[in-house]
Parts: sequence; structure tokens; C-alpha cells
Amino acid sequence: MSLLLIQNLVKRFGAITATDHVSLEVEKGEIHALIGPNGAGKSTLVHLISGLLPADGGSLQLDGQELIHLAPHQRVAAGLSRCFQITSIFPKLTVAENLLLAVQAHQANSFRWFKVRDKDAELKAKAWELAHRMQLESEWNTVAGTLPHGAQRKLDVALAIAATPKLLLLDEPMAGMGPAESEEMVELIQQLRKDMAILLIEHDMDAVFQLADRITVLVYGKVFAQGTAEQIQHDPRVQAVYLGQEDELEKEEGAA
Amino acid sequence: MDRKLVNVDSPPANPPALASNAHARWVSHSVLAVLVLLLGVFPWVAPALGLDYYVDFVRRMLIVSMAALSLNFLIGRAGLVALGHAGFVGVGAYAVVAMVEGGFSNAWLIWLVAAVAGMLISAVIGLVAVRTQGVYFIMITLAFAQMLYYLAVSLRAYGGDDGYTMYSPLLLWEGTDAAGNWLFTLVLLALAAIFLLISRIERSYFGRALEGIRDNETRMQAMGYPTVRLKLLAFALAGGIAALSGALLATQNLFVSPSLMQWNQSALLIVMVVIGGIGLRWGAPLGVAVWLVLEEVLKQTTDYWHAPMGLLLIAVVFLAPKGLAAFFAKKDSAAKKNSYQRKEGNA
Amino acid sequence: ANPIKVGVALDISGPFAGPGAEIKDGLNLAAKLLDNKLGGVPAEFIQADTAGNPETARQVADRFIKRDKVDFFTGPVGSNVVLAVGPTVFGAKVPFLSANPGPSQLAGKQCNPYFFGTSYQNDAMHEAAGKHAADKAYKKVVVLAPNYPAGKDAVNGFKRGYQHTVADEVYTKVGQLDFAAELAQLRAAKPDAVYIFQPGGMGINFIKQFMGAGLNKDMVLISSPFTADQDIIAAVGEPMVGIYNASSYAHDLDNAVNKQFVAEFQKAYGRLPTLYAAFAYDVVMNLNAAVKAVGGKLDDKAAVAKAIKTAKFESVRGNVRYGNNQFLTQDYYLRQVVKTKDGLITNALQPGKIFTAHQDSFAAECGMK
Amino acid sequence: MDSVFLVEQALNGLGYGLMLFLLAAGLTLVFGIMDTLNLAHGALFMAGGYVSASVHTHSGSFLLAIAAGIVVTVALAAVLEAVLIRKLYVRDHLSQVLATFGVILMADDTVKAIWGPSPIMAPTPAALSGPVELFGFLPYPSYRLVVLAAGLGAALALYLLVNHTKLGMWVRAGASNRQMAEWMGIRVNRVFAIVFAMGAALAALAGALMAPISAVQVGMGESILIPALVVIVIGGIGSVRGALIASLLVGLVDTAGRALLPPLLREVLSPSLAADIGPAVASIAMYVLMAGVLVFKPSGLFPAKA
Amino acid sequence: MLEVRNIEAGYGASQVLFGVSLSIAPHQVVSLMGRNGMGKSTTIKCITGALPVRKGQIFFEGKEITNLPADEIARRGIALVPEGRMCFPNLTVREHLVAFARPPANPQKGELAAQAAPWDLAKIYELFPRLKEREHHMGNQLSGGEQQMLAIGRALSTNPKLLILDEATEGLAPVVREEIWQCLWQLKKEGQSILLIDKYAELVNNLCNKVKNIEKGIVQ
Ligand SMILES: Nc1ncnc2c1ncn2[C@@H]1O[C@H](COP(=O)(O)OP(=O)(O)OP(=O)(O)O)[C@@H](O)[C@H]1O
Ligand SMILES: Nc1ncnc2c1ncn2[C@@H]1O[C@H](COP(=O)(O)OP(=O)(O)OP(=O)(O)O)[C@@H](O)[C@H]1O
Ligand SMILES: [Mg+2]
Ligand SMILES: [Mg+2]
Repeated sequence: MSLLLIQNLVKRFGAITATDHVSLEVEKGEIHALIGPNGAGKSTLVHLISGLLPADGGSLQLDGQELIHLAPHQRVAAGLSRCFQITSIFPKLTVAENLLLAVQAHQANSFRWFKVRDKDAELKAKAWELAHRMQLESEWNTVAGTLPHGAQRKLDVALAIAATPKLLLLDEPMAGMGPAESEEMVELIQQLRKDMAILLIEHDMDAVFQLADRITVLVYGKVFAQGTAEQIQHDPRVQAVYLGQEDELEKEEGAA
Repeated sequence: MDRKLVNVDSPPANPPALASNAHARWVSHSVLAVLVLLLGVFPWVAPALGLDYYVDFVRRMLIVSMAALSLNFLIGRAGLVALGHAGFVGVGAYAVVAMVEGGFSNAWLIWLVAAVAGMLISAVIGLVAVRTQGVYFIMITLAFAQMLYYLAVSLRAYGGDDGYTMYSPLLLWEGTDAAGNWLFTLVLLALAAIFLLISRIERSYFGRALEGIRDNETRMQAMGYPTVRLKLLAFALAGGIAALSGALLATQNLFVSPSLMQWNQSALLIVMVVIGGIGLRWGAPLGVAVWLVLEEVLKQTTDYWHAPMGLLLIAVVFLAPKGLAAFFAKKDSAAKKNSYQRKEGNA
Repeated sequence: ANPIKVGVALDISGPFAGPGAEIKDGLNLAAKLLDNKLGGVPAEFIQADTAGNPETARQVADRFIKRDKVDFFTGPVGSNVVLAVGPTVFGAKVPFLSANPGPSQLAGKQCNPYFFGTSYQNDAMHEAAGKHAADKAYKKVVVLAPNYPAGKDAVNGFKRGYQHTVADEVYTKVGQLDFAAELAQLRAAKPDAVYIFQPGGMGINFIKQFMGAGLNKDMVLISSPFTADQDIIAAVGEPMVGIYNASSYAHDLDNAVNKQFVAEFQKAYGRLPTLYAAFAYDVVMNLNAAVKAVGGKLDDKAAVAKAIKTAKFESVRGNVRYGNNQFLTQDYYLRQVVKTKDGLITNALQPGKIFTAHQDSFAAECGMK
Repeated sequence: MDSVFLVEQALNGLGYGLMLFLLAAGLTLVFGIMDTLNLAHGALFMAGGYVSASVHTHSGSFLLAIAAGIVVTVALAAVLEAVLIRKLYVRDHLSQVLATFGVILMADDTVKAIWGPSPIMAPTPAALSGPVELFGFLPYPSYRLVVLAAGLGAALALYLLVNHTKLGMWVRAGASNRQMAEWMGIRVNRVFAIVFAMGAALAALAGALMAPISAVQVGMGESILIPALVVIVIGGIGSVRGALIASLLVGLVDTAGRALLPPLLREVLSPSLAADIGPAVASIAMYVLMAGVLVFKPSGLFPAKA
Repeated sequence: MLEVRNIEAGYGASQVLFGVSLSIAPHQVVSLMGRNGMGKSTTIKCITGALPVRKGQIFFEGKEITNLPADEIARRGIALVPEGRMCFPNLTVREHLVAFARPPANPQKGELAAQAAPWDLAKIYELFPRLKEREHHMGNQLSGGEQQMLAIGRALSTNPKLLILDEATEGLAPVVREEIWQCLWQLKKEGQSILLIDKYAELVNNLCNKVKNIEKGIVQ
């Protein structure tokens, strides 16, 4: 049975139905891409899955466990973790403190009000491991807010995977990254898939087609198409509403 | 470029040390020790120096500092700007009244009850309050404090607006009143203990989590923190400490009146904390000391004592934006991350 | 010898800054006339601001006693302040002559050899007003007071004097701004008379809005003397004309002491004195007489207290004397706000007395003889 | 309690509500829209009250008094803005509270030094001193009608200014993201100065209009500050419509609490107990309402910034 | 029309720009390329007056604009689509597009600029129909991409002499990206001067008259 099972999920913002009876499944170990025009409801869907927005209807199961009525932190405990479209870290804290917070959420009881956190060698080791994995060691004591954009994105991902989730939700991880950084991010995601399934939102098609096993296309909040990377890539309807014909464009421009 | 983004190999052992302010902490603790010693002997020598009035003055300063400490914890660590803290001070004070009316006189028991009462009531209020953000939180805490105030005003049994006078001091134990130098010493020790406790909590798992909530609550939720419950605990804790200070105040004055809970008392607490320095270990006591001493002095020199105080506030805002304590706490990395940040508008 | 010290806890700022200033002026005038001597001994009046806050007042009292070692205490405007500082002052056996409020507690069960109701007993003014309403045989009377102890005392006092049941008791918010709702209730109730106790700004708000609603045509407005004295008149003006109020002092009382006081006061401050100023003046005169009586020897506290109680002093209220509870028994008069032919708006003493040598109704509960 | 009485009380409630809005109007602009927590707003209110009251007593002309009150207050506000507030826009709310609290302290002492501690005379314009018959059966203070009209006027003007003028858009933009607004070519400082002056003018107007029906005394500013903040918060910070509706709500609830609650309680409780509880409840009604609203809508009735 | 003479700048202690020079002639489209964190956005912050220039000078249309206030520079005709969109959360889409609108500055006769219809609400909605659908949404009620479109529309509404786009196609669906590129081509034809930062090297190279590379905060 599938890892994540979404059925008829609905979210309305006043007149708009941002998520319109969306149903989709994510299998264990797969990278499932979620693409679609701007405003199709991709981020909204991620908010719904992670619980930061309350759904107006539908069901949401992880490993058979119903999550729809759980608070965000309970969903994390259940094995869901996410990144944000707009980088969301702790800009005033150092990288180390950022990572420690992320690790602490799962490795320790945050209601312990007497024991000094920073003395916890285990936590520190875990945080350090994360920093190493993301090649952020050199920035260990840097204040996160002053990191370059790319590094901040990496930190954002690190905060999410600290939970060692069953399913990772990535909302446009390549956003604001140059080609080089994008490549690296692709590589990172390839690494991560060994440990967790991933639901990936991305407008960088090269990345999507490199990574995704299956793709769901959202349009106006509805599931518009679903299938393997190849199927979607060559689906004329999808090309019309979303992919377009970049190669053609370049020809034309070359001419111009 | 051959630089790889991800290392798969296991990391080099023992991570580098974290940025820490151990030194600043050591300094502040020694300062504390010295102060406690100096203040500890003060009441015993004061009469000889003809300063016995100032014993009560200093004791009041200590008690207010206690409330301010808890407020500074709330604002500086959890980012919860509570404009109703005097309400909880009042709860503590009236808890004493209630106990005395009920025929109790054992100070320890009464103080305990007061602190617990403060915790419970602030927990209940917190259930509603901590779900709101920013100015809404400020105003809802104010609202509840005002409710408590008007409740006290119309409580006939406890004197209402006239206040309630206790004619015999509480007892520490048989034959020893909770008054005079004994009370002074107790208050001093209690304050020192709470000071240490709070700076300890700030470094605990709980304290760090609060810090995270202060800086980016949504992220904390998404990382799996029960943010509401964490904030609630902080709120209740602060409420309890405030109530305790209120109980001690009542014990000292043997008099309680609603004016204790007026909204401008809450505002004054915030003012003192900000003067001293939000999120700074010594912010609260310093702010309280500066404010009360100035008030005492100015009041005796001129009828128009408000104006200079006002000038002081403006001066602090521009000359010491991080509070007076920041001057001493340069190295204290806590200073770097203080202050209740206004949310930037952009989406 | 070192000078006599009088601790004066004033309302220089805060809600009662107005009355506070009156009291200050009354004291200073008296002091000036006695060229800063009490019973011939040089005296020093140490003044401090309580901002009308009981906690602050306690600290002030504390300082007066512990640091300045004052021989006498006076000054506060609010009952709650008097009750707050009481224990501290009495504990140090420092005579406390109240220039304004006389809380029922201190007149009755908790009466104290070191407290003196040199001014009046809170309820008495309201009792007098009630008596007046009864004399006028107003059938239907509504009373209106803020919802705090002094307000409740006022209502009870009035009812005691009125002796019939009042048609309605309306309790308002402390510091209320808008009275439209209450005024509507009054219009609906159509009473013969309405009695209000609304100290400070509340009174001003009420009277302005009462007149604005034109209710003065339908019912008689009787107010406590505090809401109908010079300071309030100065703030409200024309609309005040016609209001009745009962008081134990009036600036046009016909006795030599008062004539001199009023003249001096007008000379010094260019306005008519209020009852606050008058009572403050009396406090100093009372002290003066007492110190003279003990020949300036203030060490025997009990003797001093006794002297304050017994020493005959020249009161602006004519002949007054302390009762067993050390509150003054005095006469109460009816005043009405009028516009004199030269356009001055002020209180005019009405013929006759409401009470003569009236002793407040708590004296009986007081243990002292 | 007959229906006429109820109608009248309802009107009183709405009336009080509009009065509250008038008091809150300026603050809605400065706090709600410019996101600057200016406690000194109360001081400006007081300035308007004192100046117009004195001018009125001396000149006898009410209109002149209002004009003078507004002009002087706006002048003061301009100075205040230039030397202090301007530097506070970019600071967090706490700094703003601290500094403007300082201004209050200084203002109160200044007023006391000039006009003395006692309340001062603020006459009602003779023409408006009496009541008028509303709908033939309801005598209503004619001056109040002026206040209500002013309240409505302020509401309308504010709504248009904030939501339908470029100035309104610029100030909202500048408040939410100063840098970006400047990048779009907006002189944010100038825009804010203008809007702050408008806020001051509204404060002064409120002060001038309230003077004849309330006490003009030191500290009159603080007493209106809390209710003003409350209605803004209930309405949703930054929403003029919200502030108006909240004002009316508070007005109605408060009046109902004072006029209808005591008799009801007397039906069910012993008179003395009713006399105790009734007013107590009435005095906290406003706060209960706010708490209640924030429980269900944590950012007010009409959250402007979703 | 824009002339940057090796400027230096940084944030507090950390210097980021160590001498950046570039010039844009009228009707030219110039691009600044470089890895993350090299100082592209910083350079733009300097040009637009958001970050003090520590050394060097900047000229616009012959007049020096070094360290002028940001709003002054904007009113001289430089419009920016900033990194991270920065839409106003409390303004509606429509308000974004009308509040700051300015008519084109004195289109000289015979100039290419004169032929182009000036940017107004209609023309912008034509470019981004999506925005018309969301006309009454608040800035923070838009999807990332919608915000990006809005940011571009907002800049165009001022009919700038120089348009600066910092990663303007970021987070846009491929189709929309195409449209934007076509729009850029269109603007170029209309003679709009543009300074462009974008990661799609190929497309950039096709479009731009000049591509400058920034390495460690230096541009020759
Ligand atoms: N808070 C909100 N209130 C009202 N409408 C909203 C809100 N948030 C999002 N929307 C609308 O819901 C729709 C879906 O938004 P969403 O952010 O999910 O799009 P998206 O698929 O992530 O687009 P993009 O790829 O550009 O990020 C958009 O049309 C947006 O206008
Ligand atoms: N506010 C800031 N405070 C301190 N350092 C900063 C700040 N903003 C940027 N920096 C640093 O300045 C350097 C250049 O930043 P800049 O944003 O100009 O790079 P960029 O070329 O635009 O990269 P990107 O492609 O990610 O936008 C980076 O190393 C970054 O860490
Ligand atoms: Mg999105
Ligand atoms: Mg950049």
C-alpha cells in the first residue's frame, strides 16, 4: 500500500477553491513531483498536508494513519516534514543553533526546563552530522541570516530532514539558485531518496525530469494529469498549459 | 567546480564548540554574589546609619525586580509582550488577602498558594492569549488584567477600591513575623534564586525552544514543536513568579488595593524592563532600580517630576536602544538576539 | 528647639490633583498667616505627592515617619488613601488630622486615638442631602453613584437621611465618560429629585450631559457638595446654576473667622475657596491650638492627641467640637448654585440649617469615650 | 421596559459607539495604518481639548475654537513628528511605546503647568445647549447630534482616504515594506508626516468636540487611549471598516450592560448582590467582548493583513 | 545612460563588492551573471540607493546618483523587480498597479520609445491575465508566481527609463517564463533599457547586447 494517500482534499479561500478534490498517492521510496501553473494550488496542498492550513474536507493518510485532524507537530511526529517556498530559518541564530533546534525537536523533550541543552553531546553530534552532510561545517557558528541564499536554502532542507521523516515535502527547493547550486541540490535530493519518499514541487523542469519517478499536474486546484515523467513530458495537454516549448522559443529568439 | 554539496561519509568526530557566553555568565554570577552580600548586610547596619527608611525602599525594589524578571523572560525569550503582568502581581496579593481572611497565617503556605494561584490563573488566561500574535497578544493580556482589576474594585469582601489592610503580619514560624530584616533577607534570597533559575531556564531545552518560537513560530511548528503548549508553560511560569512577588509585596505592606493592578502598573513594568534591556540577564533589576530611584529623588525635588522621567524614556530609546544593561553586556551574545522584533510586512 | 514637622501627603498629580491643589493652598495660607509657626514654635510643612495611589501614599507616609520623623500627618484626598496609610501612621502614634475624607471604618469600629475627622464623616454630607430631600418631601428620588465603596457609602448615607425608600439606586462605572444610558433611565423613571455623588471628572461629565439632555426641567438635581463646589463650577459654569447641595461649610458662612479666611484666600489666590481648602485651613488652626495647649512639648504623644481633641480652635465653620470618635460634630447647611447680579456663578447659603451640631452616625460603634 | 426605552437605549449605544470611533479615528490612521504605536495620541487629544476650550471661553466662538484647537495641535504634532516620531517608524513597537509614553508624561506636566491641575471651563455652544425632539417622541441632546455627525464624517473620510486615494495606498505600502515603497519612488517620510498630521487633526477634533460634554482635565488623554485601542484591535488592525463596526459593537454592549443588565439581574438576584455584580460586569463588558472576539478571530473582525 | 564606476560596498564588517564597473547605453539590454552570493543583488542595491556605496560613483543620464535616496533615484526613472518579489501584503493587486503608475517621461520625437504604447493597467493585465483574475486579492494572498508577475507589472507601471530585473523569472511556470522572455524581447524592440539578472544563461545570451560576469564582487 502507498505511503501517502490523499483523497478528495479541499481548500477554499473565499470564492476560490485553491485545492479542489485532489487525490494522489506517494509510494515508499519514490520521488513524486507536483507541477502546475502558478497559483494552481501546489503550495496550498503542501500547507494542507503539513497541517499549517486547515483543510475544508477530504482525508489524508500516512502509512494508513489518518492525519487530517492532527496538529502540525503531531504530523511531524507521524513522519511528515517540509521545507518552505520562501526560505524559513532562524536568521538571528547561528547555523549550529538552527540545527540543534531541529534535532532537539525529536531527540529530546523540549519541556525539560532545567538541564542545559548545549551540554547535550548527543544532540550536538547529530547537529554536526547534519552540518557535515550539507557541507555547512565551515558556517557552524555563522549567524544564519547572513548566509548566501544558496546556503540558506540548504539549511532550510537540513532543518526538515533532521526529523528523518518518512515523507519529505519540498516546495521549490531550487528557487533562487544558480545553475551550479541547482545541480548540487539535485544531487542532494538523489541522496535523500535513499532514506525517504519525497513530494517535490519545482518549476525547474530539467530538475523535475531528472528526479521524478511520477508526476502529478495541478491546474486550478484540480488534478489535471498524472503519470510517469515520460508520459507527462510528452503529454500535449500538459505542454499547452504548463511546459510550453522552450526549444522553439530559443530558435525564434536566435532568429530575432 | 568539483565541490560536492553532500558528504555521505560519516562526519569528523567531536564537533567544534558552540558560540557561548560562559565568560559573561561567570562575570554576572560573581556580580550577583557580591550584590547579595552587600544587600544582605544592609538592613542590619541601616539603623546605625539612620537609613532604616531605605530598607523598605530597597525591599520594594527587590520585589518589583522579581516581577520584572519574569516579564523580561516572557518578552525577551518567548517574544510574548504581556501588558497585563500587574494583573498577576495582584492575583498574588489578593491570594494573601484571601488566605488571611480564611484564617491562615503561615507565610510559607500562603506564598505557595499565591504562586500556584498565579500559575493556574495565568495558565487559564494563557489558553486564550497565546493563540494571538503581536499587538493582539498585548491587548488581550491587557483586557484580562483589566477584568481582574475591576473584579478587585467591586470585591466588597476584600475592601474593594478602599483596599484591604492586614493588622497582624504573617508568621514565618511560631513567634517570628514575616517582616523586618527577616523578610528582607528572604526576599533577597528568593530574588537571587529566581534570577539564577531564569538564566538557567534560558539555557535549557525549554528555553531554547522558546527562543526558536520567538524568532520563527511557523518553522517551529513545521519542525514538530507544540508551540502553543510551550508558550503556555512560559506564560504560566511568569505568571506564577509575578504572583509570588505580589504576595511578598502584600506581606511587606500588610495592605492590598486594586491600584496594584491598574493597567499603567503593567505598562510601568514593561517600561522598566525595556529601560534595563529586553532579554538581558540584568535588564530587569537594572531598569527597576534606575526607575524607582529616579522617581524617589525627583518627587522630592519638584512637583513636576513626570516630565524628567519622560525625558529619560526618550533618551533611553535613542541612546540605549538595547537597554542600559547592554552597556555592561557587550560580550553577552544574548544581547545580539534581544528585542521583540516587529514582523516585516513582505509576504 | 528643632522645628515641628508636619507631613503633608498631597494629590499633586493623579485623578484628585484638583482637590489636592485646594488642600495645598488652604494649608499654605494658614501656615502663612501663622508665619510658619504652630503654637509659637517654628513649623515645617513637608509636602509629597501620592498621585492618589494608596501604595505610593504608604511609601510617602513611611518616609515621613521613618526618615523625617514628622510630628503630625495630613493631606490625602481619597478615602482609600486614608485607609491605606492609617496603620502606618497610627502605629507610630503620629496624630493624623484628615483634611478631607472621613471613612466610616475610622469613625466607627476602627476609630483610633490618633485619627481626627477634622473635616467631616463621609456619610454625613450625604445624610444631610437626604434629610433635605425628606424635608422637601420629594416622593420619588433616584440616587446615582459610582460602583466603589465611597459610592456605596454615599447611597447609604443619603438613604439614612432620607428615611424613605429611594425609587432607584443607579451605580455607574468608575471614570465613566458617557451617561446617556443613565439619563435615559432617569427620564423614564421621572423622579421628583435625583441625588448624585460623582467625584472629579465624572461629576463634570454628568452635569454637562444632564443639562444637555434638558432633564433639569423635569427634576431637581441635588449633588454632593464636592460636585458643586467652586472648582467644578469653574469648569462647568452656567449649567451648574440651580443645583442644590448640602455641606458643613459655605464660603458665605457668616462668622468672623470665615470672613477673614475667605478674604485672605481671595487675596492670595484670586478665587473663592472650596470646602477642601477650608477644612485644610482648619486642620492647621487645630494643630496650632493643640501645640499651644501642650506648650510645644510634643514628646508625650497621648497628651498631644488629647490636646488636639480638646483644644478650642477657631474654625471657619463656627463652633465645632470633637465627638467621642474624634470626628467633628458640626452644622450642615443647604447651598444652591446661583448667578449673582454681577454675573458671578457661585454657591449661595440657603436660610436655615439641615442639621445642628450633627454627630455622625458611626460614633456609637466607636469604643473610645 | 417599554419599546421606546429600548429604542432610545439602542440609539444611545450607537451614539456612544460613534463617539468612541471619533476618539479612535486618529489612532486608526497612525497605529492601524502606519503601524506606529503612538501613545502620545492621547496627549494630542488633550491638547485639542484644552486649546479649543480656552479659545472658546475667551472668544465665545465655537467654530473658531475648533479651528484653533486643530491648527495648534497639528503644529505641535508636526514638531513631535519631526523630532521624535519620524525616528520611531522603523523601530519595534516596544521602543515606540516607551518613547511615546515618555511624551505623555511630559505633556501632562506641561498642561498642568499652563492650565493648572483643576479641570478647566469648556462651555457648550449656546445654540446647541438644549435637547431636540427626535422622531417626535425622543428628546435628544442637540450637541450630541454634532458629535455623532462628526463620528460618521470621520469614518467616511477615513475610509475613502485609506482605501481609495493614492496617499492611502502609499502609506500602507510604506508601513508594510518601507524599502520597497521607496524603490517605487515614494517619499515615505513625507507621506508619513502628512498622515501623522491628519491623525493629529482627528485627535484634536475629537478633543475639541468632546470638551463641552466631558471634563477637560490633565490625563483626559490616557482615559480614552484604552477604549480607542480596544476598538481598533476588535475591528482588526488597519481596517477602518472594522474599527467603525467595533466601535458600534462596544457602544451597544457597554450601554446594554449599564442600562439593561442591572434590572435583569435584580429579577434573578438579591438587590444588593445585583447592585454588586451589575456594574462590575458593565465595566468589563468591553474587555470581555474583545477577548471573546479574539478567541474566534485572533486578528480581529476584519483582519486587514491576512 | 547608466554608468557604474568601480564601486565598493558591503554589509557592516563584511565587504561584498570590491570594484564593480558596468555601463548601459540607451536601448541596451545588459545582464549581470554570477554564482550565488557573488554580489549581483548587492550591486543592484547600490544602484537603486538601498545600500550605501563606500567607494566609486554611479551616473544616470549623465547626472551622479551615487548614494541618493532610493525614492529620488526611482523617480528619475529606474524601476526594480527585486529579488524575492516584495509585494505589499496589505495592497490589492490592482492597487499595486495603479498606486505607483507614472506616465512615460518625455518620449522624444522619432525615438523608438515614442512608438510603444505606455504601460497602463490594461496593457499589464494583457501581459498577465492571471493578475486580472486575482485583481482584488491582497499581496499576501497570491501564489509565489503570481507575486512574481505582480512585481514585474508593478515595475512596468512606472514606465521606467531603466528596468532592472533581479531573478525575475524565478519560480515561474515554464509557459509564463516564455511569455516573460517574449515580453523582454518586446521591450527590447520598443527600446527599453534593461539590466537583467537571470540564471538561464542561454536565454540571457540570446537577448542581451552585453553580458557582464561578476566574480567575488568584481566586474571589469
Ligand atoms: N491566504 C490566501 N487567501 C486567499 N487566496 C489565497 C491565499 N493563499 C493562496 N491563495 C490563492 O490560492 C491559489 C493557490 O496558491 P498556491 O500558493 O498554492 O499556488 P502555487 O501552486 O504554489 O503557485 P506557485 O507555483 O506560483 O507557488 C492562488 O491562486 C492564490 O491566489
Ligand atoms: N543583509 C545582509 N547582511 C549581511 N550579508 C549579506 C546580506 N545580504 C547579502 N549578504 C551577503 O553578501 C553576499 C552577496 O549577496 P548577494 O545577494 O548580492 O549575492 P547574489 O549574487 O545576489 O546571489 P544570489 O544569486 O543568491 O542572489 C553574500 O555572501 C551574502 O551572504
Ligand atoms: Mg507555491
Ligand atoms: Mg541576488
